[in-house]
Amino acid sequence: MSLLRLRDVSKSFGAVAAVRGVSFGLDPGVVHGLVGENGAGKSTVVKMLAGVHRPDAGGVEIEGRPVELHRPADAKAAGIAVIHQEPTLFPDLSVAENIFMGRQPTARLGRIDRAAMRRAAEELFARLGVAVDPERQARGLSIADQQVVEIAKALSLDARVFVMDEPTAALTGVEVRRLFAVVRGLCERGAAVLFISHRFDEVFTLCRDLTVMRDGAWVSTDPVADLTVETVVRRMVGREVSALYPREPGANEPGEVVLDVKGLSRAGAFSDIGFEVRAGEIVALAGLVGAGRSEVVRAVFGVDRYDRGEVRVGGRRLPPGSPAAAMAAGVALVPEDRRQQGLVMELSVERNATLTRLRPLARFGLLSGRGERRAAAEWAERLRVKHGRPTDAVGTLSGGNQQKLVLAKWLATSPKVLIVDEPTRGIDVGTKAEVHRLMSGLADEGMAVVMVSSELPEVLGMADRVLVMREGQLTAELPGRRATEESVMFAATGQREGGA
Amino acid sequence: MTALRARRELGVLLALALLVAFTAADNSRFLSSQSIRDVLLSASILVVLAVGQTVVVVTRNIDLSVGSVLGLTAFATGKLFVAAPGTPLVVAVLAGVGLGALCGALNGALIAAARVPALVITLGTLYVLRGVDHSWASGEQINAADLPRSFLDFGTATVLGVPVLALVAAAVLLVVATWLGSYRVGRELYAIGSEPAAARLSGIPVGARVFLAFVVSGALAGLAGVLHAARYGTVDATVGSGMELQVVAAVVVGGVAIFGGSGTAYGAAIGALLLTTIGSSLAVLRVDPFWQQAAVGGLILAAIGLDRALAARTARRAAARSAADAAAGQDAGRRGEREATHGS
Amino acid sequence: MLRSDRRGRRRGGASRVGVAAVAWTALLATAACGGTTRDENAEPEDRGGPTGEADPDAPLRDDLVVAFLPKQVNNPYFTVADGGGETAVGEFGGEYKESGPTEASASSQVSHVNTLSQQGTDVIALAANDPNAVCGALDSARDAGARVVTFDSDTNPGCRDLFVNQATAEDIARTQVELIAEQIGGEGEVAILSATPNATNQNAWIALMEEELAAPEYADIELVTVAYGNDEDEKSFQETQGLLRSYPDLAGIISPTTVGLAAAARYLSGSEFQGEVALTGLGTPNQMREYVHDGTVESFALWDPAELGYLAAYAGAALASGQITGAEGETFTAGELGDYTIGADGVVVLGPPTVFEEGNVDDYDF
Amino acid sequence: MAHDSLYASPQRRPGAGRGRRRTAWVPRRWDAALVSALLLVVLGSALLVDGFATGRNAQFLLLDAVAIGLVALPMTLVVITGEIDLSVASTLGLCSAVMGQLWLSGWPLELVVVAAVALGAVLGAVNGVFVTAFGLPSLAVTIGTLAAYRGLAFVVLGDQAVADFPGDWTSAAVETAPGGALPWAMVGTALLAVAFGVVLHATPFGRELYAIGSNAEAARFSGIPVARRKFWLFVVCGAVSGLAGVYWTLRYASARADNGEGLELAVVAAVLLGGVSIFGGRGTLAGVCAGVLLLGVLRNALQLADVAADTLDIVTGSLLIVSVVVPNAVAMARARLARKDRHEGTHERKFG
Repeated sequence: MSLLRLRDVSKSFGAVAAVRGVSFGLDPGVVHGLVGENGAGKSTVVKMLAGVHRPDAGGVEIEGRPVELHRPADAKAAGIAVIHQEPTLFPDLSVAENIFMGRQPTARLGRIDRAAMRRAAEELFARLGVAVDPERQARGLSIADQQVVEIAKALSLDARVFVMDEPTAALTGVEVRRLFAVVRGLCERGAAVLFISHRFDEVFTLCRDLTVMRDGAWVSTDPVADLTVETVVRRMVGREVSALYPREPGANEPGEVVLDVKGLSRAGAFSDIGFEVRAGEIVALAGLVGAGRSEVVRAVFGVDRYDRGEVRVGGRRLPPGSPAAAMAAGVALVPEDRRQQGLVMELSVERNATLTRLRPLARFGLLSGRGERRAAAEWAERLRVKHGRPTDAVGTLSGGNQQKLVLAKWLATSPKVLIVDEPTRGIDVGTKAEVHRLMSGLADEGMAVVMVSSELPEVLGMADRVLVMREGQLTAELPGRRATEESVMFAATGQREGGA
Repeated sequence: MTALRARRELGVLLALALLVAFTAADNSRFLSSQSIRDVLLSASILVVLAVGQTVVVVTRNIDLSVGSVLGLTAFATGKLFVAAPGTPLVVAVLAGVGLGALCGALNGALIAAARVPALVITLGTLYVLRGVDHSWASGEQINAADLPRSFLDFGTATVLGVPVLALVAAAVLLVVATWLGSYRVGRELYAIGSEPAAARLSGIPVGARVFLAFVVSGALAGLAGVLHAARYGTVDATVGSGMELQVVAAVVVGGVAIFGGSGTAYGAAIGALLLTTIGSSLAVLRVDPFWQQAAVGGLILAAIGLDRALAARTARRAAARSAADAAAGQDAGRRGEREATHGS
Repeated sequence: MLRSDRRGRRRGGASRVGVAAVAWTALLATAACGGTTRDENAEPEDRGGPTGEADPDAPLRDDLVVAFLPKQVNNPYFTVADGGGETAVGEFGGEYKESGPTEASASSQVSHVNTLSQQGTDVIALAANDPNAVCGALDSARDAGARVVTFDSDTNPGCRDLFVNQATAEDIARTQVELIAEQIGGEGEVAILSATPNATNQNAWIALMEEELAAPEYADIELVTVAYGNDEDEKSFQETQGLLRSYPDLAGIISPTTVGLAAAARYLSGSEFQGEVALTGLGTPNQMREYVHDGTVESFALWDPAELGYLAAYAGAALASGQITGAEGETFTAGELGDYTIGADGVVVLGPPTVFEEGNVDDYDF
Repeated sequence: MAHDSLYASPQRRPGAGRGRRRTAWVPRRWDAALVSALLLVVLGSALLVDGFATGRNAQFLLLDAVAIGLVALPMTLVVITGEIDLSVASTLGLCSAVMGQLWLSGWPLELVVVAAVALGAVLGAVNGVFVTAFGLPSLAVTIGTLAAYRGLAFVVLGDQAVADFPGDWTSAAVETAPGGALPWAMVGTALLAVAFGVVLHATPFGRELYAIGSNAEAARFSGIPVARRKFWLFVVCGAVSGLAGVYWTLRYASARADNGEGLELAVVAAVLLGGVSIFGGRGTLAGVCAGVLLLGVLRNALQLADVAADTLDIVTGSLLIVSVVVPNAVAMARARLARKDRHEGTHERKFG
């Protein structure tokens, strides 16, 4: 019998049906994968299990008995623990307090017994086989450690169902392996785990069963052993996805050097980074998460400062720390975090689209609503951004369309150098392909493109040249044709072995 | 982290000690028992208010209405004694605290239930409660002669040389600081201020707790109102005007983060004591009293600047630590597991 | 971090606002003639002074609207004074009203003067927070037909018709100096605890007290400092503490303000200095009764604020009825208080202050 | 959702986007509602309150609104970027005190005025440096400078009041345009308001302020120099406060250290009543102007109707509370209604 079963749950927001009649069950001791494009309804399912949203119809059963999850506290009481992609800890409190908030062991007169709390936390970490100091402040913990704290918290609650919402999105390889070990340990103790990920390799490595969702509806639940990546992708998208990567690396004859970075260093982040990017070329910056790739491109764009080195665009040196100057020289940066850095979620679609070129749009220093709308509509159309009214808040768009809007807002500045940081993270397969086609086309038109990506297939499929970083250093430069997963991984990790 | 916070409070304490030492060096009477009694007396009301404000500020809220609440309860206490001269002290105190709690509940209900910003709401109730106070008093002043001797004695009496008001303030401080530091509900207040979304997700009844924080702040402002009436004996509708900024200043100087989540009631109390002492010592040092306010302003800026510097140092250390961790991890690790099966 | 922008391309927005602000300032600046300095403008405009003819036999009108505008409403002293005014208005059958700000700041009375003038008030009886700030509004009210009587604190003489002085400054200063000299036995350090630093009447009294103390018979008395309690109970209390701490040999304190005197008395009565440090000044019997009885205060002085308001109301009514114009030498009758003569600068003096002590303090209720 | 974040910078508010989106319709509607409320109150007062509907009264009313109106303009911009400046009234006081002191020492008045405004800008720059360069919360910084600037004002001028400003200047401060109702000072303020309105609503600079207030990080990634924009806003706020100090001094013909005490709360109340979100990113200048005038008209009408001053405090405070509670309550009710509609809709589908 399933430990937890969703029966026909549905949930709508306004006119949008986010989840329609979804049913599946989680068995004890089993990792159950859940995949689907963005907007397929995975997050809504998670939130219903967390007690954040109440299903409009249908219900949740634990060991065959229906449970009402009205509040997060109800989920907790039912033994369901949710570990979010970005854990939500209390940064000012100690790790031990984070684990036991609201359930701190008490001594006489209801006073909190800090020593007992510390011991209990140490015990939990010992069970998980990790070393975290329970007394330290949660602020400054790595994301991986934060997840461990969340898992410890769930363990202390005697949770039997663990829901993990894209836990690996921000983890390094080592951290992913540690997490997998912890998850397997949980299953050995009889827990049921719902594991949500965009990364098929992880799903196929870790999970026994796999549920696919599309457009808010359940599509299939099968043992992983019976599935291939292609079948899963087909079920997710609902159609055949042909060529994922439209580009033939090295097909274009690169033009002049547009972006020239020399000796760029910032203490604690990266040192002595130098590379050139030519017109019509896509250069990928590969490496592990935390290798300093995003930091380098942010410094190039001027959002962050650097200690030494120089950045030249078209031969002219950029003043450090001035995104405005970088934009004036024709540099655009599509940042890593769409929601926090790419868009102003409260502003409308058109306001976001024109945010990067308000001054060129203004006549005699004044903006006219009509001109702005026209400019916004033009680019939204060119990139086929699907949106309602242009005055709708950008938060109403799907992830993929948001990403297209970020691209639109930057392409509208007619950049000479386009830097994209994780251009396809967290967007669905269909939009991914569109973004890849777009980037390829831009390079064909002579734009110099720098792409930071953690997805090796994307790097190998798109880049004319691959620069690999490790621990803040540039460790290799590989021509796109010659680069293989092996060679990139070697440069990124400094080790020869490739398989597990 | 605990050590760091403790250091922060030690810093304020050190500043206080320096100030006292400097003033005493100039005029030894500053350390006379009468003089210390005076400072303690003057500080005790501000301490009670600052402790109450701490409870609200750690939840990432603010209560600007405390000055008006204090004024209203001080006047109500006076009226109570005028109406019923034989009212026992305890009843008067309870009535004041109750009225204050009611005002706090009004703030808390608006903020927690209607989900609107505390700054705006308490700025609104600052006006409203002051207006109510004014129209209730309408020119009436309660004089020492209207108040029973026993009540006035409560304001000036000492036990073993320590003013009773200071003892009351110390008791309030001890109770609230212990509650905030060592009880579940208290810690939940910090959790709410530290990360409200996480607090909600982890099942803390955020609305109820914020409501409670405002009730506590209101109740303590009510208590402060009673103490004010006892101490000064003269009460009219202007009592406590403008006090809110002084209270917020004391809290900030005492190291309670204005964005919630950290700081202790002890710190706030020391902050209040420091602000009061500055006032007295400038008077003793015969510094032009006009400099006093400017000095308080400078102190606030110095305090928040110091907090920022300390926070920056913690962040740097944390970054250095996690960088070291990462380096250690990467040397030993590889990413094979993920990449091997990628895109197969 | 502030970033320097060497390109200069996106500069502009903020500085445009700045330019607009400066431009407006410049406009304001050039609105008047160029290069105005203080020396050229030494003579303040004086448009006051009595006008028209007085008819001493004119009856008091019974349709007058008389408004009292205290420094601050809900201030007990002014509540009593305004109450006296209400009594007087009741006697001659006019309409009485009280209006005023809740905080005693210089500018806050202006809108009340404007409103009263807009309402067609016949007499405005005003205790000014600042001698100049209300002048413009008063001029405009007088243009609109109101007669203005100041009491307690005067404005510039040019802005009002009459000032009803509670007691001449000389009387007040002399009385207080006499009282303190008597209480400290004619020698020692004394300090003054005043109200706000720019209270007109306080400063006038202090200046006269300093003069008085310079006389040979007070040669052994030294005025060491003037402290300001801002007419706030709490501040006055603390200032008293500060005085005693800073001046260990202090023999006496004069507080020519009711709030200050009560606060100082309360501090002394609860401290080791009770009976050691003499205290006198201006205070109300109700506030001070307790401290007279417990020995903290031997004696203090004050006029009766109710009489002050009463006189101000009658003076205003006499003006509005045409009995007087405000010129020196004119006389009028103020109900029970009897006849008054207008002195120089349009000042009417209520009379010398009353001294309250153990023997008589219980006879008064205000 | 709002209460857990009060003055946090936007990125510290997880989930805020959802709450905001739900009430996104409010700002447009709020300023319109406020303008209609203003018209209603004016109309009602004209009909019911004796002496309200006269040119002279309009003059008085508008003169009283000038100082708050002036300071509210830059304050609106500051609050829209998610910051606050509580030191404005102290800046006004310090500029007034310095103005008095300079005049005493024989400076020509033209120069004194320019110096006062420049001083305001410098004081604003000090706030700006603390907030942008040191990254300190503006609420705490400006509470500090609130005390510090007022203290300095007393240090500069002490207990004196400087009152002998030339009569043509002081009367110019209250003089009206032909017709008698509209003071020139209000004309100037209105022109400045139009300038601020254009800057806020129709220039790239204004757009950037909204972006900064909604999400400072995204604004930075869009090439907007966030710190510099905020710094200059504080400078402008200081300069306009200095200008308000000049006006105050001339209008009351009295340079004093305590001029404008407590004005900061009145200004903040007017701005918030005007529909500007304390979190930043939302609000219009028209709403703020309506808020300033509404408070001014109410004060005047209540005074004329012989309603005691304390009632005005109650009205001001209640309006402020209403200004945040009502839009929220309406939004919540709407959301509930929408849910109900949908349920009914599904029923219909089911049974239809």
